[in-house]
Amino acid sequence: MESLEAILEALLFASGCPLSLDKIQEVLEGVSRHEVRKIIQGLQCRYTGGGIQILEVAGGYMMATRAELHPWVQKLQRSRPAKLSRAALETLALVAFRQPITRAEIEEVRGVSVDGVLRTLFERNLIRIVGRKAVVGRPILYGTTKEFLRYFGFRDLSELPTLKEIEALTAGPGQEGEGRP
Amino acid sequence: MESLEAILEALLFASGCPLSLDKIQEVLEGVSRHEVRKIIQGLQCRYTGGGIQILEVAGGYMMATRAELHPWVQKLQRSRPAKLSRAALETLALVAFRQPITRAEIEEVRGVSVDGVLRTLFERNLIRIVGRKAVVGRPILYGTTKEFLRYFGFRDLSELPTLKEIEALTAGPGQEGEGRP
Amino acid sequence: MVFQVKLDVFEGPLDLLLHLIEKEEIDIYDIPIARITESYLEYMRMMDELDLEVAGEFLVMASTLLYIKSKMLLPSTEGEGGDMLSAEDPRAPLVERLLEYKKYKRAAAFLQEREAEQQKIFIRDAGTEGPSPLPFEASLFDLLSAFREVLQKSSSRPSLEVTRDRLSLDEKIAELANRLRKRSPLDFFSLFSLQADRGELILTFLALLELIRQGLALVRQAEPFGEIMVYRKKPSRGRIPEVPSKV
Repeated sequence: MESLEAILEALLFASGCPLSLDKIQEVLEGVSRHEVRKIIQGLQCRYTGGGIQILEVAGGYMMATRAELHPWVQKLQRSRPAKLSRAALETLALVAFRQPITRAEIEEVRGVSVDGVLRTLFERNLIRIVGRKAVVGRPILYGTTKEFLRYFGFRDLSELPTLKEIEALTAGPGQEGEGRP
Repeated sequence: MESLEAILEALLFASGCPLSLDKIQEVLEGVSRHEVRKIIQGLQCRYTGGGIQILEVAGGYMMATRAELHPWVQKLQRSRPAKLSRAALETLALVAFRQPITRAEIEEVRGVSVDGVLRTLFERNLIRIVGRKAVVGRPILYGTTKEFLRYFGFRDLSELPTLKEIEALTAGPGQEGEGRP
Repeated sequence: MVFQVKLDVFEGPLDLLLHLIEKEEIDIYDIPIARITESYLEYMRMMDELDLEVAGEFLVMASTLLYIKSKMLLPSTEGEGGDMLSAEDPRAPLVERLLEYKKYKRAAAFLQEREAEQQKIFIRDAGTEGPSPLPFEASLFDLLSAFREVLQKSSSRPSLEVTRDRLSLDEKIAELANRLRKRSPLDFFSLFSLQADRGELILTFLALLELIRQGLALVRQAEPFGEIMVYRKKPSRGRIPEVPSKV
């Protein structure tokens, strides 16, 4: 038999939101509220001085990092290479598959202004200016960078899957094509 | 000044995915890998017997509940991601043990089309495109992802047993001995 | 012969063949091809009767089996007598395929065990929002530089003499709040109509700053220099709206 303290610790850890006493009792079946409280106090004691605390908040109990450690936790979250937004990815996809391409051409497909997105892609060194188009206004032509290949793990541009290949992998009626025959 | 152990504990708790040594060093600035490892060992010790464990997986460290407690934690959590179908597992096994591999090569061994299955594996982020094969048609080559390592609890690809080792592990009595290559 | 009704457990013709070989305790290196072909075909008839769609791969294998069977029936054409070298055995390629497939079938079973084991451990439930990185609030600097862009873009256009009455700041604030109520978040740039004149643009910008100051709007970007999104913020009840320190 596992110790109630260990179970409660696992529950508090795994739960994404505050755990109410009711919920805890539901999971632990037949343990009194008083007992649950006592175990949690024990856990709180054990965690004192560490990086994690067990808080009593509105709806119940919750594990959280200690407030004083906020600078480090924040650093971790910030340093995480922010994922590209959907808008950025869509724009990048257009640049990648139709390069060289002008801003106007991108906007024509996406139907929205892509100024901000292009800037993001620039800052992250995923696109570059490859020239100017020989039309009125000589608009700037964009293409992808070496960093783009690195970011997505391609050796060179010819390794990019074609739009067709991507479609085959991502679109489709969503059926698994299994359960045969 | 907060103790490094407390900070590391908070980081492990806050991170939703395995934390690499590099990342930890980046946040903790100026702490050696050796030291980080030592602190983590200390934490692992402290957590022994409790409801939480610190695992080394997919190239980093991760906090998770102890497996023995799953009956309780399960009650709490929303539905887990569906287990992989046999078709998906067979296909994934080919990708994992023969990577990089093309779709045609997978189909040759499995004897069935794997289009739908590849899509499923893609959607679950278990496989990725790693390049193209230098043969006619330059077909796409597939490999496994970090998520694959995490999903199956491997530290890195070198932890995967060889096919021979698996055979030795599972070849039950009365099975035909496969002496041939 | 008793059939398992769960026909869909077979992942393909090779899987079915392996099943038959194991069930009938056949030596994989010496497959009685006539017998196994018969079992296989019987299985296919079953599928047909059950109205299961028989995938093309199963038919291909059936014809392969029949081909091997016919080859085996022929007296050795090369005049080698009955003693066949295994390399010339018409069954050899099939056996090779079966063995190869079996390896990965085992590997799949191994992965399945690992999966079951791993599903017993739980990592922290990051909450309902999913793992999307917390967008951090955009600084005033970000706002200003974005606004500068808006101005630059508008000044590059021939300025239209718009005679329509300009809204007051209060009206502009109300209008903006209304837009956010309808849809949130809004792209920062979408707030500004490039047809508007400079005064109008500035007014819009001031209105946005005022909403932020009042705690009714929140400006965030998902990453440094990322797109700036304007979120609607519900007024916190019973609390004095905080003035964002950044503004």
